[in-house]
Parts: sequence; C-alpha cells; structure tokens
Amino acid sequence: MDMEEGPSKTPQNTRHETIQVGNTLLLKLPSGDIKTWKLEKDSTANLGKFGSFYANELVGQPFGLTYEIVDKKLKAVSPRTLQEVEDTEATNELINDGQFVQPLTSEEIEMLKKSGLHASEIIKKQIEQHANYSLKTEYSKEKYKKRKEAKYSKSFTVVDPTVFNVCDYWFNKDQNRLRDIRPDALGQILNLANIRPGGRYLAVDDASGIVVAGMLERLGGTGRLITVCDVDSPPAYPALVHMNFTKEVTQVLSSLNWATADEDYIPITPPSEPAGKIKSDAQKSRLNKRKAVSETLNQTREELFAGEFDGLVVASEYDPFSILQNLSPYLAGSANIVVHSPYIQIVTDLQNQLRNLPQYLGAAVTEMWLRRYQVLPGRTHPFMNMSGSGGFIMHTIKVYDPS
Amino acid sequence: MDMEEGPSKTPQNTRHETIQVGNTLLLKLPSGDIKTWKLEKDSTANLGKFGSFYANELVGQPFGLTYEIVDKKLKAVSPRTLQEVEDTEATNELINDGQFVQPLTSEEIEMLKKSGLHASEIIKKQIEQHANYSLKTEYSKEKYKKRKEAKYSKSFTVVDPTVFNVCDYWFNKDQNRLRDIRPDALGQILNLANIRPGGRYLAVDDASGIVVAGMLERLGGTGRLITVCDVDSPPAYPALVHMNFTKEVTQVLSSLNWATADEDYIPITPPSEPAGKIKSDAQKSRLNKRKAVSETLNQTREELFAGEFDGLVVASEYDPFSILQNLSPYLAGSANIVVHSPYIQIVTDLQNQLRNLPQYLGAAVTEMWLRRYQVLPGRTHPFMNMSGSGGFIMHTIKVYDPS
Amino acid sequence: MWSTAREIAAGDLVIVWLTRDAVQPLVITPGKELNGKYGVYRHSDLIGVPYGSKIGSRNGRGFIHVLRPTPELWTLALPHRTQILYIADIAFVSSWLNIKPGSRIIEAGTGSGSFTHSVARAIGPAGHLWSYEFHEARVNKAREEFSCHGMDDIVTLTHRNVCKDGFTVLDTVDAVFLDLPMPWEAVEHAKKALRKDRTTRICCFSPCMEQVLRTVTALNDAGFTDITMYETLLRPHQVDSVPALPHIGQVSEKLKKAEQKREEKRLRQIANSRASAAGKRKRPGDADESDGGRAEGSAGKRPKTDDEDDVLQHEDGQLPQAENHPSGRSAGAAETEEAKFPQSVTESATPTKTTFSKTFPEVRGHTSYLTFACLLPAIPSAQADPATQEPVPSD
Amino acid sequence: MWSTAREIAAGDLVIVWLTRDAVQPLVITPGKELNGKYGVYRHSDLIGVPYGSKIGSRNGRGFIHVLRPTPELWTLALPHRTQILYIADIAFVSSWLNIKPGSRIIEAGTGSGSFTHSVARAIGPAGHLWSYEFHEARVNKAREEFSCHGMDDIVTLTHRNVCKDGFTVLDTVDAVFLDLPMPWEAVEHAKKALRKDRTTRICCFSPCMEQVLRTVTALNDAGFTDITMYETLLRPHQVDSVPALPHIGQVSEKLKKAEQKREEKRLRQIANSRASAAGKRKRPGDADESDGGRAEGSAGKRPKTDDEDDVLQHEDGQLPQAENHPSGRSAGAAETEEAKFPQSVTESATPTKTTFSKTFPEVRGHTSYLTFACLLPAIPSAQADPATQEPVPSD
Repeated sequence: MDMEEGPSKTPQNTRHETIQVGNTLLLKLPSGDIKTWKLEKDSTANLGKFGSFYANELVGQPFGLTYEIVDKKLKAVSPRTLQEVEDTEATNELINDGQFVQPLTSEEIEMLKKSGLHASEIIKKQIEQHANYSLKTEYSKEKYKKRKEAKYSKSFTVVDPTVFNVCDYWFNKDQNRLRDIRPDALGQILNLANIRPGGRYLAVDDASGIVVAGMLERLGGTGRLITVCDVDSPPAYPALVHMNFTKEVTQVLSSLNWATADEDYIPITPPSEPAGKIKSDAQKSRLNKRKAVSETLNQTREELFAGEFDGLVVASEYDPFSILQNLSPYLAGSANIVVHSPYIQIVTDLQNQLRNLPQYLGAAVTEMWLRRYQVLPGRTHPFMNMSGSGGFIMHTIKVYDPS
Repeated sequence: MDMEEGPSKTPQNTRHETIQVGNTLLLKLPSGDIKTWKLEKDSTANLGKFGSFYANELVGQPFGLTYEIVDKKLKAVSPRTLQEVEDTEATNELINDGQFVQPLTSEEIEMLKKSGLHASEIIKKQIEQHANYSLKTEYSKEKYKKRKEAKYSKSFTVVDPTVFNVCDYWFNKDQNRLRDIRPDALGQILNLANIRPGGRYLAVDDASGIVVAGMLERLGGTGRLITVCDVDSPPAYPALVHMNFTKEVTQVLSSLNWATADEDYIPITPPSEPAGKIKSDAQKSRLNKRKAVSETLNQTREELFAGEFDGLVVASEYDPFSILQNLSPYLAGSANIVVHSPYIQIVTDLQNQLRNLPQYLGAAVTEMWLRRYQVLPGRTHPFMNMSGSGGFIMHTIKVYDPS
Repeated sequence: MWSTAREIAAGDLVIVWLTRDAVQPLVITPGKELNGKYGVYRHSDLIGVPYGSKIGSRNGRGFIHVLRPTPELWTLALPHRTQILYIADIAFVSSWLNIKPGSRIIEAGTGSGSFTHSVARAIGPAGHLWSYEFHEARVNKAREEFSCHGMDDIVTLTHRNVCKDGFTVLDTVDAVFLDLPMPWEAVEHAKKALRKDRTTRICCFSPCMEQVLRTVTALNDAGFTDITMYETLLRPHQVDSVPALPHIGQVSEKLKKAEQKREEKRLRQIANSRASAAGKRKRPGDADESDGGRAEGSAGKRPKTDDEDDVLQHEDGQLPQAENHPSGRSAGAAETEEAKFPQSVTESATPTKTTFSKTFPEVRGHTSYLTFACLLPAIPSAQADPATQEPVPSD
Repeated sequence: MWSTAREIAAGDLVIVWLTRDAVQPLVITPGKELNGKYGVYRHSDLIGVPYGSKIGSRNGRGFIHVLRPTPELWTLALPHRTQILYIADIAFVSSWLNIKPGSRIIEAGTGSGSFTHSVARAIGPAGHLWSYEFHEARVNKAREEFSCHGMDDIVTLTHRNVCKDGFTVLDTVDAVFLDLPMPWEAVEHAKKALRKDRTTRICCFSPCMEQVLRTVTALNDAGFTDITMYETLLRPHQVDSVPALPHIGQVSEKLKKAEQKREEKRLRQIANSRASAAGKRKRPGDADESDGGRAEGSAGKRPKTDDEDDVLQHEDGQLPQAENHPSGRSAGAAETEEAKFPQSVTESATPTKTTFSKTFPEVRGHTSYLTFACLLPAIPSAQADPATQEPVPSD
C-alpha cells in the first residue's frame, strides 16, 4: 500500500465530525417516519412509543448509526442487511386474498408491552398465535415480521445530514414548501450553476432555504452568497437548521430584499446617532446595533451593485423574468444562470422571453427524471411509486451585450 | 389435451391471412431501414444493393418471414437468435480508442461482390485480413460481423402489418406527420375511447390516418366511423394503405368536412338532374355519379346529426375545444372523448376549459411514457436512446347536461 | 358483453360515478337502494334513464352520474383484490399482441379480470379468450363476474396450474399473455397452443428484473424471435388555472411602503413619548423597541430583533426549529394556499389567469416489465412454387 | 483549476461557443488562429477580453462567444473518446456521495475525465481525488489534460488495474466511485480505502442490469448498508412560440367560400360554353369536368374524382402510395413547416402567440444504473460513557 501520495493536510468540514450539543438532528424511527429533534444538553429525548433516551448519550457519536434504546441508554446496533423483505407489492399467487388475522387482541399486546417484553418477543408470540402463518410464503412471513418489528422495536437511526438527505427529508415532508426541488434537481442546479469553493453567487430562494443550504455547503466557508428575499426582516431558511453548519460556513451569506436590492431606493434606517445626549447603556447598545445593521446593509448593497458575480440561482414564487432583468446586470460575463420551477409553463415562457435578448446565451429547458429501484435479491425492480416531478430547470449563460 | 372447449367458428380477419397481389408491404432491409413497396403481379422488386426478386414469389406467403434472395427467387430463412450482439454502446475498457482499420480496400470489396461471392464469404475474407481482429473482445467481433453482414447480405423481412408495426413505422419515419402518436399512445387512445366491434364513433384525424387505421381495425367491419376533415375532397389517410384492409373493414368509414358537418350549412352540390335533355352517355354517367355522391353526403350528414355516437377521438391541428363544442352534441351519454396532442399546453388548456362545463365528466390529462430494453444475454438495459414524447391525452366522458 | 341500449334496464351493470375517487359498479336491482354520502338513490329510479345521466338524490342534496361500463371504468371501480394490471399496460400489451376482432387469445392467470374484460371487448363475439387461473377462489369469483357481464360466449375460464398442466388448446391461438410468478415454466406450453400458420405473439408480465432474465432465456430456447422488453406508464398531470406570477417590482413597492409606514409610526411614537416625557422615564426606549408593526409580508411571523445578522445565528437556535410544523417564511396564511399554488402576494397581482400543470406528486413508477416475442410461421420445408400454393380466397 | 480572472490571458483554457452544437475548448496561444465557419479569429485578439464576450471574426461576418470553462462545458466540448458520464449522472452521484469542499474521493476509472473535473471543482484545493485508470493511453491523455487545467494539486492520477491491485490509500477517503466493467471485483478494495470513523459512501456505475445484480451481492457481502439503486435523466424540452391553434369555424368558413367560388366558376363555365355552343359540341361536359379550382386547403393535392366514396377504394391503389415521400394530406407546402409546428392554416389565424413545448423527439433513454451504498462507522466495541468520549473541539 503506497501511502505517500496525496495531501497530508486535514480536510476542513462544513459541520463537526461528530454529533454536538445544539445540533438539530433527523431521527429515523422504525416506522420509517423521520422526527426532527434538537439536542439540548442534559435533556431527555422522547420518541413516543419508540421510547425515550438521555440526549447526552449521542454527543460525540458519529452520524448515521442506529441505536436501540435500553433503559434510556443507547446501544449502537449492527446495520440491517438485504435479507429483509421490503417490497409490499410482490405478486403472490398462492396467498388467499384477504387480510392477516390479528392473532392477539390489542389488549393482550398492551399487556405484553407493559410487562417489558422485548419487541422481538412480542412478534414471536404473535406468530405463534397466528394460525395461518405457516401457510404464508417466505416473502409474506418476512413482510409480516417487518411490519410488527416496526411497530414494537425501540430504536432509531441518526440520519447523516448530507445535503441529499436533508433535501430528501424536506421533499418527502412537503414538496410544495421545497417548490419541488427534489435531491436530484438540487444536485443538478448546483452543478449547472457551477458552484465552487471561493465563488461569488446570487440566489433567490423561496424554497425554504434548500438552495441556500446546497450553495453554502458547496462554498464551504469561502466565497460569497447574497440572497434577495421578499420580506423586510432577514429571511428564514428553515432547511439550513438541519445542515448544522459551522459559523465559518454561514458567515459568507448576506441577504437583501426586493426593496433594498433596488439601486434607486434609499432604505429608511432609524437614526443610529442619538437625537440628544445618550440616556442609558441600553439605548447606547441599541444605537450601536442599529449602526451595525445599517452598515452591513449598506455594505451588502454596495457589494451587490458592484456586480461581477459568478452565478445566479432562482427558485422563486415570483416572475422569473423580472428577477433576471433585475439581477443579471450584477453578473460577470460567462456567469451561469439557473432557474428552477415546479411548472414547465414558467420555464418555457421564460426561455421564450430570453430567446432574443443578446445577454443570455444558450437558454435550455430540461426536466428532471429520477427513478429508484428496490434491489432485494431476486426481486429487483423500480419502486412501484415514484416522485412525479422534480421540477424543470432553465439554464443560460450571461454574456456581454456588445451594444 | 382437452379440445372440446371454445368456439368452432373460423375467426374473421381484417386482412387476408397471406400476402396478396395489390398489398402494400413494409420490407425490412438488413440495414434496418424499412422500404414500402406495392406488390404488383408479375413485377420485379428492386431493393437496390440488397438485390431484386420476382414479386410473385411472395404471393400466398405468410407475413413476418425473412427471405434470402437467390437468383431473384426467395428462400425463407430461419429467424435470428439472441446470440447476436446489437448493443453499439457497450463499455469495453480493453479496446483501444479508435476505429477499426478496414483491411480490404473498397475496390477489392467491389471485385469480390462482382465475383458473386456470398455476403458471409466477403465478411470472412475481411476478417482474415484484419490484423487486429483477434485482439478484439467477443462483443467487438460480433459487432464487426453484424455491421458487415448488414452491408452485404441480400435479404429482407416482410413486416407483419399490425397496427402496432404500421404505427411504429410511420412514427420512426416522421413523427410530426403522426402528430407524435407513438404506438403506445395509439393503443391508449383506442382503449380509452372504448373502441369495440359494432360501436359507432366520430374521429378527427389530422395524423395521417393512423387513428382511423386503429379504429377501423378495432371495428373489424362492423359498426360505424365518421371522420371530419379540413379539405373539401375526401381526406387522404395514407397510413391506411399499409394495413391492407379488406373492403369489409373500410366500408364502415365515411367522411365529412367542417363545412358539410355544419348543420346550418346547405352544401352546394352541382345539379344531378340534367338542365336540359341528356346529351351523352358520359354526361349521364357523370350525373348519376353526382347523384350518388350527393346522396351519400346527405345520408352521412343525417347520420351525424342524428347523434348518439359512442365515442370521439381527436388528433387534430385545430383548437380542440372548438372541435369538442361542435361534435359533442352528437355523442350519446357516457360516450368517451379522447383528445391527443403533441403539446401539453394544448391538453391542459383544454382540460381547464372543460372543467366547469356540466356535459364533460372527469376530464384528466395523462402523458405517455415508454421505454424499450435491450435484452441480450448478460447485457440487459434500456436502449440508450428513447423516444422523448408520445404526446399527451385528455380523456373525458360526455354526460347529459340536465339544464 | 355489457348493455349497448341507450337506456338503463333492470339487471344492467352500471358504473356509478360519485367523485373521481369514488367510482363503483352497481347491478340494477329493483327494490334496492344505493347510499351515497349525500343521499339515497333507488335502483328503480334509474331504470329507463339514459346512460350518462346525472341523477339527484331523493333528498336533493347529492347527485351521481350513471355510466355505461367500460373495461377501464370497471378496473377503476374494482375493489383491490390482487395486483391488478394497469390500464397503460393493458392497452400496450393488447396493441403489441395485435388483439383485434376475431382474435383467439390465451391469458394466464385470470387475476382480477381486468385484462380479460379489455380483451373481450377487443376480440368481440367473433373471437375467443381462454383464461386460466390457479387460485380457486379467484376462479369462482371471476366465473360469476364474467357470467354476470355476459362474457360466457367469449371467455372460457379454466381452473388450472398451466405451468404444470399446460393449456387446453393446441395450434389455435394468435397470442398468449402470461401473468405468472414463473412465466418461463409456461413458455413451452404456450408454444404448443399457438397456431403455426402465421406470426403469433407472446407477452410475459413480470414485476422483477430477475424474472425477465429467465423469461428471455426460456423464450430464446423455445425458438421465439424478436424478443424485446418494454415498460410503459401513464403520468397523470394536474392542471391549475392561477393568476400570473407577480413581478418582483410589486413586492419591492410593498416593501418600500411598509418601511415608510414603519418609519412614520416610529417617529410618531417618539413624538408621543416626548410629549409625555415629563411623566415617565423609560418610555422612549420602549417606543423605540416596539418599532411599530411589521410589513404585511411578515405578518404572523415570530417577533425578531432587528439585528440584520441573526440569519447567521442558526447554531444558537434563534431561528425557528423546523419541527413537525415549521414556522418558516411560508408558515403564515400563505401556507395552506401554497399547497395549491404559490400565491402569497396574489392580492395585488393582475387578474390574468394562466394554466399551469405538473405531474402529480406521486405517480405509478412501475407496474411490470413487459417481455414480448414472436413465433414465426413454420417455413415450408421446400420453397413452394407460387402456382402450387394454397388457393387464396377472394373476398 | 481554471482561471478565475475577469479577463482572458495567454495560456488560459477557454470554451469557444460557435453554436449550441459546436462548442470547443481552446488554449489561448498567441500566434495561433481559430478558423470558424464564417471567419477567422486570432488568439492574440482574445487576450485581455473579459470572459463572456462576443467576438466578431476578422472579416466581420461571423462571431463567437468566449466562455469560462466549467466541467459541464468541458464535457460538452469533449471530443467523444469513450463512454462519457452524462451531466445528470455526475450531478446526482456527487450529491448522493456528499462530495463537498475538503472531501477525499476515489474514482476508477478515469475515463474521459468528466467526473474528475466535476469532483475537482466541488472538493476544491482542500480536498483530494485519487483517480485510477487501467488503460495506458487514456492515463497519458488525462495526465496531460489535468496538468493543463491546473488540477495537479487536487488530483492524483494512477495507472493501475484496481480490480487486481487495489487502491493506493487506506482508511482515507469519504467516497468511492467505480465506473468499471466488473465493479464487484473492486468492492473489497474500496472498503479498505474508505475511512472508518464516519459514514462513507460508494457508487457503482453500470450500464447493464446483470452488473447491478452482481454488484449488489458484492456490496451486501462486504457489509455495505442502505444499498439502493437509481436512474436519473435530464429530458430536454424544445420550446416554440407559435400562433394559437385555429378554431375549426375558420376552416369551415374557408371551405364554404371555396365551395361557393367553385360553384360560381362552374356556372360561369356552363354559361360560357352555352354561349359558344353553336361552334363546338363537347365543351359543356369539359367545363363540368374541370369543375374549377380546388379550395386553398387542397392546393397542391393530386387531381381527384369528386366521388365521395373513393376514400373507400384503397385496395384499388387509387390513394397515394406512401413511398419514401408520401403525398398525403400534409404533403403540400405545409409539410416542411409542420416539421416545426402544425400551422397549415395559420395565415388566417389570429396573431396571438402561445408558447408550446415538448420533449425532444429523441432523448437519452439510459446512461447507467447507479448503485449506491453506505459503509457505516465502526461501532465502538463497548458503548462508551459520554463523559469518557473523545473531546469535541469547540469552534
């Protein structure tokens, strides 16, 4: 093994290597649901019927592991293998049409649970009582076991908060809030917009901050990102919270709104100089804060208006043509412009509007298509249900209009 | 084997069981191209470099066989098996990037061909001369052989003229003339429109007659089909010719145009009664013909205006809403209406227009999606290129408006 | 099969359309009643009514549409019994297999009968369908249905394990459709059942790729040609008619006005507090603090410091935690509307309506792989002279 | 990697955009010239010009755009050398594998270098990519390219058969990407190269399903988890702005007018022929026969009898034979336009323009199956007490 090749430097990261106090985690439950939970020091996490545990148990652990809850303590367990049956729609010609008969009453199950029996024991008991169990095919048996396991197992998995996983979580939770930005669409957007560490970008993200999350991760704490939003207060980008970014990563982000991003507008800022003499420390601190806010705003505006940005990403509920007309003057030549929309009509109309404008080169519309497969041994096939739409992307390159 | 079940009657067919004089055939050449050719008695067919043969040789033969041409006579050959390699994009990490070097000059090949050498012999000669041949992988060798075979083999296949195959031929030839009606779209249209033997239907087919071809085949000589076209003369439905329908099948079809299909319009027909006394037999015959035409036109109009048709299929270059508004009064309650368009905007706008009209129930828009696979042993995958669009379908059910 | 009369008669099978998602079959039985969500309908009231009519409930509050059955409506109305074939697959298979009036067809197994109905419609009374099913309960259910639907003359239903026992006809059918867990076991049997005097066809319906691979091998070994495989799907699109997207100039104007209002309010408050400065001490700061109302755009949002930097302080937990109901920017009144379409600023938008569409969020991603092949007619052992060939009937 | 300066400098790699289908890389070499279809461009003229400029040719007849390279433009401009990864796959793989600034990545093989460039951009100078290629000629070509593109610090390229000899790093990388004919042979080697202190990832790129099945087994046997497989594609849409579809009322009016004109002409001809009836005999019939001009709608069509039934006589060959250039109804002037959009009656249409779009007729239907899996961090042998765990650096 030839180890002298490659760099010796320790790579930076956009978040801590292990789980920290203050992290907002995505916990995957045996039912398949994902719960979002903020790790507070010395607290107890409550996963409802899946149990509760001491939060501190997770501190310093790597992301991605599965834990069983035993007396509020956590025991990391080995990952599952492919022996399990996850297909819920396999044809089974030999099974009687109808439902499994529940062999134990819910009262009996409740009693067993209260007696502290382990999930696997409850399932075993149910199987023993299930008269028809031996008549089922192996697939059906596995299916049955799995379903029961999901119901009684006291365990969870800490989802590794990659951009892909965070986007996937939000998309599955409410794809409207993400404006249909599916993980494949986000990956596409980031590549087409040529996001790289050190680059300077503009973004309009009305998609819960998933675009900002992706861009910040790709910047990795170097470069610049200015977003423009539609509210007077700084925009909430709720998807960011699950990224657990370090301060270094988020400090490259500043935001303006559609008023403060207007060159001709002079924002009304409350005076940061005292009208009379300073009356209290509180007032002084407030005035200093105002001054800082005002200065930051002015700096950000100057930075925007100075232009020469490397790219623009738009995922907005507003007319994209009006956004491009407003922001493309601040783009450098050869900057990439990417507009995502859930609706094909919006991006095709946009491409049509850009067609004869000399400052936009090679406008093209593409649709995302994604298909996931079940890869269980002997039962490989695309999942029966698929996401219908990851939206549409219009990509173009800003060029200098010689006229 | 229990043979007493089932019917004893001989099924009818929409064309002759075997190839007939007068048929228009689709001949698939070794190159993969398909040539359309009309079988005239005692003629000689010329397939260019793939040879020529006596047309009579094909009369009475079943559809679907492959023939080798030997001295203008035909020899049916056994079908190819899956041993052959058809994939032209298999990864082959071990082959040098670059082209095969042609070991024989084109002059040498021309000489071999003139000497009457069989295709397989020429290929063998080329392989012998090919210095690098043994270095190639088996896949590459097969590929090479196949390419050469396509070039020199004197053979062809008579395509079985099913609706699927005829539609596929036209679609590949010029999908614009078929208004993107891919074979899967056509199948979908016919099922959604509930076409059955004995039914009575209306159609607007600006798609080269492929819809009419499909509907006539599904009627099988019983029922009725009235089409409305945009020219004063009877519409040309060129796709019909490849179906080689019997007269029984086509006699259920009549056509009107957008003027004669208008109830308020009185068509101007040249007088079929002589203005004075009849001057010649030619004139008499012409007048009789006129009379027949005029009567047929009036009968078809009366039939349309009497209504109670079972379904309407539209694949038109005109505004589909205006078509529906004109023709849906002639539909029976519960009739199925199917509108196909290459453009999603057209069918979505249409659905939107129909949404609040009480005579249309359950309007829904669907997109066709089709994918074909290569199924060669060990190399199963979707074809690298696929048809992008088979169009969009709007389906709705005509109901009685109680108001 | 089903009634082709204009009006509904006693004993007819009709399809009752309550809503798009509630479609159900109904055999008209005088004396019986149908209970809808919004009212009651007497079967006898439907007799003599034309198919395609809208029927009001007896209390006048609800209504239904009574439709003529089609194989597609029947499939839609079918209570889910086993994995049903989907209409896209059924149409595609019928088309590739060249199923038309007069065709003779085999299907195995019968399953839910969706394919059976579609084939019966296409082949008509001149054709015939042999349908085989291993599962006895399904056979009985299907036999009853086919009889009730007037398909006895067209369909011969047999309870049989075709992989083991083969089919009941020889050299007869034009096409075979296999929807079996192990279709490769039935391929040789299928070959026997297919007629040999013209090109015939087979389709194997298999959800998993591994089944496809074995099927392809079996078809190849049995001498089938043109082996190919397809997948087909229908992607439903949802259509919305909504106001055109607002221009950002509109947002900009709103923000500017809101800022101005806020400043005016602040100045007013300072003036007020100065006026009452004699009485109280700490008021000016308070007035300053409250800073007036936020713009309409931020209505319903959490109170926030006016520190421009707090967007950078997520680690400190000052931003809303995205719990089950995240309180992010679209968490206000706009959220429920947004589920239909983004329109948080539509009040001021122009009234121009645009039609937008997109694929439904979740669509059918897979039903089955459709493996097709042809069996070519036997080649005459010696090429016959055209003159000596079988006479061709002239029509 | 590539220049980030505003202006082009000598030695820069630029992308020259001639048309959408003609994009090519160019290393600015003073003294050289670029020959376009419509003119000549001196490299030296490009120096000092900002990226993104439009440059006229020296004769003023042509122009080009000079663009800053991106991995996507580079891939687009790449002369086809071997099966290149497509941009949809590259983006998706990068995303799933969580490739970001500072990541350490392995790829095998290097192939055309498309993935290499995309990864190099994403990981930046703080990351590292080990790239392995078996094929010597490709290694040499890639080495030259990477050097020219300033990627030497980021990419370590090795000529090696990784299936046989494994990788050159141990417990180091965050993710492995395998684009090999037999990826399963490299899975155990990949496991060794991946770091074990956090969740790491692998992707195997395989065109064929059989490769996927073997890969899944190998990954499972090696202890990888979350094994899943995806396909991703980009479907390009073509956009047209065209007049709204004509209403059939317009066609109807045209047909009626044409019919009237024809009748008028017929009557005129009869009147004319009667006027000259004294001189000649057989004229009236001829006038009758020619029947005047056809409607505009049928202009360019073959002459036809006015027998309403002839549409039923296809067997007799009276209808046009659809040869290579069928002379059907759209065979007239409308045909070439129809290739762009149906508009045969657009002359009389309202001038309202509508935007229509559809997928390109032929699109990429498949590139590869992307099989993914995770390797979870090693579980501590005994669950450590939180207090005794490794100290966490505070930032």
